[in-house]
Amino acid sequence: MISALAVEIPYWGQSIFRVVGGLVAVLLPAGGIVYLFLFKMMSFMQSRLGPMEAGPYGSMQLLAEVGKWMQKEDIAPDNADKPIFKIAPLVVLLSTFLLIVVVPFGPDAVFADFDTGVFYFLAVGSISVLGILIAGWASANKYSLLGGLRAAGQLIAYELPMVLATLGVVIQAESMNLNRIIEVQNTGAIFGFGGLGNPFILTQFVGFLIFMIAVQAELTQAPFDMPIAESELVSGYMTEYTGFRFLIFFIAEFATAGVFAFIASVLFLGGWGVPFDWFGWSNIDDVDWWMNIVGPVIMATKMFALVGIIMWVRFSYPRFREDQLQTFAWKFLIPVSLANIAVTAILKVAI
Amino acid sequence: MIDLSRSSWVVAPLSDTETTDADAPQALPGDGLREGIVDDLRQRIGDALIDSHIVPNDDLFVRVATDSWADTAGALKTAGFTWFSFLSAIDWMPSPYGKGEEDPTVEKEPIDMTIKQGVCGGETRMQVFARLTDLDRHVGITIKADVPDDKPVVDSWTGSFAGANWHERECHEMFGIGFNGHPDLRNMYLPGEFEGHPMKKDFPLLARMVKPWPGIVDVEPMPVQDEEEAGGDES
Amino acid sequence: MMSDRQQLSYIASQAADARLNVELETEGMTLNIGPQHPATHGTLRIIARLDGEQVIWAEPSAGYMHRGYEKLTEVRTFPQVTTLINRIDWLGSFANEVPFILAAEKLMEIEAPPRAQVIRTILFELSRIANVSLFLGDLGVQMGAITPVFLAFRDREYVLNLIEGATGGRFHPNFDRIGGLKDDLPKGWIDETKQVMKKLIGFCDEIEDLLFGNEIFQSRMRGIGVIPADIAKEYGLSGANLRASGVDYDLRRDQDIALSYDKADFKVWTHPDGDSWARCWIRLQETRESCKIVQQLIEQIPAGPVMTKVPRIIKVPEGEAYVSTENPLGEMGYYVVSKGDLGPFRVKIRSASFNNISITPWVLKGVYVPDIITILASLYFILGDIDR
Amino acid sequence: MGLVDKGRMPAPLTKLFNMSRSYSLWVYQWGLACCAIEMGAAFGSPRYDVMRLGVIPLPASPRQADFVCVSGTVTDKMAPAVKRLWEQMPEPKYAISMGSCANCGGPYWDSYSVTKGVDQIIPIDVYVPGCPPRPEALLEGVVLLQQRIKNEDMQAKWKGDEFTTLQATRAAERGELSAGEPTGQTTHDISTDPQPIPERDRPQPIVVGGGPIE
Repeated sequence: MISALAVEIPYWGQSIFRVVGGLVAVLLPAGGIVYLFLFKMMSFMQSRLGPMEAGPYGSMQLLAEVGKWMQKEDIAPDNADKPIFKIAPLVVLLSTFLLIVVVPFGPDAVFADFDTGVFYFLAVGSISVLGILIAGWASANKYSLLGGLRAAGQLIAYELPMVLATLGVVIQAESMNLNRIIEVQNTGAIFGFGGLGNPFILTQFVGFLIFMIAVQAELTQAPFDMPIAESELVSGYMTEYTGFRFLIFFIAEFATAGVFAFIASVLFLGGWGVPFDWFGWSNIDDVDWWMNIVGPVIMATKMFALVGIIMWVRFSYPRFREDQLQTFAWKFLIPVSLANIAVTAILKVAI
Repeated sequence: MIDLSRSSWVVAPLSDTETTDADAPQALPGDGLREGIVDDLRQRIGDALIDSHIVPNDDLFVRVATDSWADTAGALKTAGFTWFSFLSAIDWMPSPYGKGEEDPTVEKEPIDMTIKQGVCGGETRMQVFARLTDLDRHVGITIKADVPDDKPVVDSWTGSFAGANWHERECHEMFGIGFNGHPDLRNMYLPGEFEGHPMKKDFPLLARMVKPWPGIVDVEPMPVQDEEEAGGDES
Repeated sequence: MMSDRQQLSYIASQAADARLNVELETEGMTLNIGPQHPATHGTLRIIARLDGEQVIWAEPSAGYMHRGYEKLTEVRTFPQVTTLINRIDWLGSFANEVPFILAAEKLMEIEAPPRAQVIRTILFELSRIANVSLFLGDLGVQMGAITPVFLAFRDREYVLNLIEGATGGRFHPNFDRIGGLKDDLPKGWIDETKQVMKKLIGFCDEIEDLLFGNEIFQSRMRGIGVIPADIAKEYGLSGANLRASGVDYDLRRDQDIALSYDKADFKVWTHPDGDSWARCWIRLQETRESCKIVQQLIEQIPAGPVMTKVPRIIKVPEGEAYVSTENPLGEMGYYVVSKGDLGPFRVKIRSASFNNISITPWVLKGVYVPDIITILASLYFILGDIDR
Repeated sequence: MGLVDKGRMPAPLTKLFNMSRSYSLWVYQWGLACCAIEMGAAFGSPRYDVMRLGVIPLPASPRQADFVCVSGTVTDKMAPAVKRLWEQMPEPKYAISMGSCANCGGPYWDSYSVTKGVDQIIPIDVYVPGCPPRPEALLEGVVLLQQRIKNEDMQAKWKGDEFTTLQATRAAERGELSAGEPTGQTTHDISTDPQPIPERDRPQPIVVGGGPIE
């Protein structure tokens, strides 16, 4: 990646560049999502203004939030399991950073270009379940325990449809490498017309829907927010957390939303690329170097669009009951995603 | 596309008939109805029915003997009064503390402590009373019974009306009346360590003892004490 | 009569008790919801014994909002009592005063002039709309949907403006006097009411397709917390809870009372199922019905005085009277015993939510934890009404 | 353990921390009685929206709350629950007592089961009179609380002393310095003691629509 920018950066410069890049790629979208969607979009949906005092149009609200959460007293309940109680939020945030490693932002702008990128992010995605379960168990509070167990059941139940939905994409792109998937989408053509590329959202629409529903469940958001059901279990596994630990949970929740939106845009909307025909490229190697800079901007717009949908559903839907949620996943989503794979495979072989 | 009404994960789909149209409201109960009810009750519980008072076309009060308090409930339930309204008690002794609104400077005249029962009379200081309604004939009945002063215990209504459970718990903690046959006679409202029964007339309201009610000015006689007939001009 | 799930939970509770002392099994967990909990409207505490996610036995513990109304009414004069009692059901608070005033008027054998009766009925229905519209919005929050409550508050403000315009208080008006009303309606109030009623009917349609049309909402409400008619009668349920179990009983139509409901024709909605869905659905239809009642009555306000001849210091003659009306929460009645002096001798307040909630130990047996919140939301209680 | 309880904070940093604390107040829904509906109208309705002031009514557990608005009648049975929930809140916490029931028992002043005023249980920063107070009155209470937080002396707050503003402590120190050598004298001369803050300057709890506003 660095060599493409036609300037030689020593190795320690590269690692600093990667660390800063990683932080920006995770925290900036999280901050943007919290401000844009949680404060502003929710308020406008509810016909009110949202924070306006801190800075023009409440733009400094995030600074105020972080500043305040730093000053809060850090309470750990006495019969809680102290070390594990303190580690739990970091584990949840850890899985977000691990996910961003494999997301490509440009032909060379990717932290680690694995050949089995899809396999990697599906495996790493389930680390946050551990964090939530630890948080639920360690905070020695009945509500947290109930919330943690519900989260474990739900996240496992919804990882399966996500895996099967991505399987459809992998079959169609014949590769697990994310850059290759983007290349296939942008060079493909629909009935000969190459101007729009072949984003998998068109051919894999059922897979896209199942993936988005599974993402909604992975983030424990509204229709599936049984683990943090305010009206029943006070605030689920986050009940006992205060101060900057709660801030880490809060940021992790929205950062994961951003990262999953990145991945969804890579898999279904053609990631950082625009249809290659517009610039006369034929494959990934002859994409110009400036795409490494424009790529992240395109990815950001697609990500904000997808997160907009996720948050829109979050703020307007009531929540499932626990058993309905499980039956919806096992008895409905998984069979449909299996059918989707079968159809893709048959079409793959036939055409 | 998603067939949500399937019974597998939506609990069994129940009937979707919107409404049953209300038939014409029955004729409002006339006078004969309440006499009929009292006679019917007299047949069911015999001379336990001590006194009855009918407000024509309006209301019906009945007083029964204490020991047949529980089977009056059963009798009325079979007679059609299926809807349980409430159950509570009245302490007929006038409050020895007055209203706490008297002008402290003026010498207080003694309060007559004679116990005078209400509509259907009665001998004892405490009376337990309940109300049932017949939803089809749109008529309500209030049943009273004396509570013996020495041992304030009556039978419980939970046998025929499960709804009386909470009402009797509240009556127990407020008036100190025991209900034998009641499943668990704990305190309903007051915290466990609250001693005394607040609704008894001899339970003082301490705040009023310590600090008389600030609005005493209301009690003074008006500058021109108008007689009854000239009363309404300035209201 | 008990549904199969309730039998199952009964067997489960026996098993759970047996298991408590057997070390191998996981013993049941006692969950304490409240007294301060986002779902309970205020301070109701529910003690529930769970076996996993299923409730074996649940019992609400009331008393956290007990302010001792009946004792306080004994040391106050009649006008002071009306100020106090409109804080019992603090959402539709004008509706609390009306039965007490009617009971006092019945004892004094006087009747409010026709104009006062019509205005009283209109304000009664307005406070019902203000009460139940917040219920419809709050229903969403209990289920997890955040947005409907804002719509409810937004449209409820219009109704509060009307009540404040007429009475001066947003929702503790204290506008009733024995023998009539404090004073007359302000100018322009009538056509403003007409516009607001159109807006409120629009609000009902909006909530109907936002919430009631939502599949998740239906799947969480249908078939949950079924209460058969005879159990409802035995516990003394009233209002929409009773009508949801198929009992066609509405005090506004079935009782001869000094309010002018006979001037408006309205439909009494019932539903045969008796589950949480039926209760909420009936309240939605009743809100629309109330808007129509107000629209009809607003045309027929007769001219004339608003207050009859009443002596300056009111002494209610000796006697006892019980008057109850169809309050937003159910049937609310006052049993007033008067000994002919300034204040009442004893006032028994029959509040609707006390009976409505006394059925929860029966109905919560064998349900899941999230269903506790659904059933309590559909029974719709106000803490001041339970604890008095 | 917060960052600021040990050493002295330079003024601009305190200003920044105060500013951030006042603009991001997370409030815990603590509705008790009728004032809860007016609080709901203030916190959760589009007309008197409080989120535009930076007060976010999101948290469902006391652990994440900054300030709490006790709205409604506190009965004797509820008092221990109020106390426990107040202690569960992390440290820089504030309280608004809304409605005359919470301020002093209100219309139930003579009831046998009502606590006469919630300030017997928890320290209150702002009193909002009214029964129920209009949502605008509550918003004014929130704004006054924000003003109070903006010029608050963090150190005194962390040490748990009585609330003092930044200016008051600075004035006390100057008073101390100008009153000559430190007071560790053997013969304790009253005149060299730090002059107590004059009564007028001592910040009173704010009462909406009355009382001093610093």
